[in-house]
Amino acid sequence: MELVSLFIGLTFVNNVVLSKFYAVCPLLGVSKKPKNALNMGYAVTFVIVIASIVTHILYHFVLVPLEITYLDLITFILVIASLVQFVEMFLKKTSPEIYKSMGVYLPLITTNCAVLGVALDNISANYNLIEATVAGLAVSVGFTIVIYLFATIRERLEIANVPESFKGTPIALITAGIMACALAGIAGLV
Amino acid sequence: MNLWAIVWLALLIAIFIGTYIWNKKTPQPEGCEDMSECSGCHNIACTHHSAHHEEEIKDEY
Amino acid sequence: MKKMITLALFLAVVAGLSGAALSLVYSVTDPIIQEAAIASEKENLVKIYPSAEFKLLETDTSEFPTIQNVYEAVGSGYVYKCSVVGYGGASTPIVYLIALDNDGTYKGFEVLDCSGETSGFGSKVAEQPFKDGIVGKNIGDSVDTITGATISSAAVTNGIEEASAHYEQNFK
Amino acid sequence: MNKFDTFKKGLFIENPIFVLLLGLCSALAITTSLTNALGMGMAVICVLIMSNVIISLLRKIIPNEIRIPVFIVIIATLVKCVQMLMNAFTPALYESLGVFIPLIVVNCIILGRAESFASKNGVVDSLLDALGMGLGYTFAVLVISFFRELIGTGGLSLFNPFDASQVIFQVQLFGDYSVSLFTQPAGAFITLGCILAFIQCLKIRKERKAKKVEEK
Repeated sequence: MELVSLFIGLTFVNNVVLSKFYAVCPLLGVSKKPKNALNMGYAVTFVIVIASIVTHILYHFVLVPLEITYLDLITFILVIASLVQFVEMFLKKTSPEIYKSMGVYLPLITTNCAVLGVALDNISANYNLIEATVAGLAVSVGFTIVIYLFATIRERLEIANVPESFKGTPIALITAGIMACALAGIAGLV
Repeated sequence: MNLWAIVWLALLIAIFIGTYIWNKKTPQPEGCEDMSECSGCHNIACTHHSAHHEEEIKDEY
Repeated sequence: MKKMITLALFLAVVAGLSGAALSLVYSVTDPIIQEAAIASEKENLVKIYPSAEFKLLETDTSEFPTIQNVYEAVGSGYVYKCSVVGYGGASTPIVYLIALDNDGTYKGFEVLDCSGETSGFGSKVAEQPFKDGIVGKNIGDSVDTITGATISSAAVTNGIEEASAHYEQNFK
Repeated sequence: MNKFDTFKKGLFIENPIFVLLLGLCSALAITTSLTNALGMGMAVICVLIMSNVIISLLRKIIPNEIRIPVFIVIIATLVKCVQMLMNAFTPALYESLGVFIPLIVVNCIILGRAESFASKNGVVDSLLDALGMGLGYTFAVLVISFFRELIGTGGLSLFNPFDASQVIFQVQLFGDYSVSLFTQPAGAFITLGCILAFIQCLKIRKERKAKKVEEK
């Protein structure tokens, strides 16, 4: 039961983008068309779930026994970066059409704060392996939902008559702020 | 000075550089060259960033 | 082939340098961080082991969610800092220290924060009668709950059981 | 490009947050109070200067293909060192910044400056560029947290990042009219949005004036 509350907690209540600010750069930079945003969501989901499993295992079975836990940051960033490179190479080789839709966003994920943020949070909240995977999944589902909604809103913003100086990023930030207000409303859920 | 630290780091960096080069070597599938949609952001690490294109052209000549 | 050798060589140099830098800074800063971590808990730990010197252990407690950190009183025993969800809900957990001695008894029990509990009932976990029901017992014995505050005291006893399970697993 | 130009560029013309829109994740998250902003700014400046200097020193030695991986390793090492030092010497600040110190690694500013500037220029230029960018980041973060703290809590307070007890200045203006939304995440988005809009408005007005001058 508390896995479900963990899932709801991370997907909606403290959503990774709107209340922990983990992945604001991709939110503003890339989400113009909803279909692309969804593809990016899948790519990020795939990488975050694998990354949170691998980082959890490495931390508890390599870093703690060898007492080199001060290498946690560099291990995580290298694992995530090599995972991204591997997934991109794997997609290039096996399925070009998935690469065509998702491939654009894979290199972006290396500098995506959400992936590293989740890995570090799993360790600091000392989840066990199942909770870490559920947390990874919850964060990425939350990320995908927010980025998809954001893309649909931004599509309409293009045709709305926004004041001259608010065009582009400022209005996107204001919309994200209003979305964050809406999300803060359900803070007491968990 | 923990020796394991250096061994573990060397292993990790080797894996990362290995996959990085391996990924650079695999050619793009045919219909995917024009990743034009991602032009706006200044994220240097993203291999679609302009910095990487010049470098590719330099490598070829 | 020559390219591979230069890459491998360069890689070894980078790994060596960054590993050396990191372990150097770690060896400089770790004692200070340990000292600071202990200092914040020191005045409570001293109540249980007045004369002991304490160390914050870095052990894998992901199987035991209530254990926050584990202190070792060098030579005499181990002190677990646990945080359990009592009657007051998850936002105000009950935080307490439970000390397990090397000779297999509960050496001490200090409640650090039970502000979330209803005063007069849940807050009884911090009073002397409940504490006497714990200190001196052998590890693993059942601790009886307080009438009228079963949720809070059951949560505390559950945390104590997890601490003793961790103790048996790692330090027995 | 004389030396002062590279320094000045980082501050205003190419301000990392307001113009290049880099490193927004940390900028929005830690700007709840001036002390956090100052502390984070100092951390970013330290990492940026060290990484730019080291990378520009090594730029001729690093083989070209593995440029980015080596940069990531260098920056991760530096950030972990800074994190450990902060944890040891400025514990209060370390607690309040929390997970966002390790996240400096993925902060696009550092890798961006390393790749686009430090790997192509000399040590002194890179140092100046790092200083300019770092100060630009700190300036931007301080501005955001100034507004957020003023509107959010109705007062301004700055503590010495090195020991939290020592108050540099504390002023309470309109305590009971504060809009607490601005200390919450939603306020961060809105504040940054308005600041960017203000800058864009200035730019548009300048262009319009320039166009008018051409017509005359």
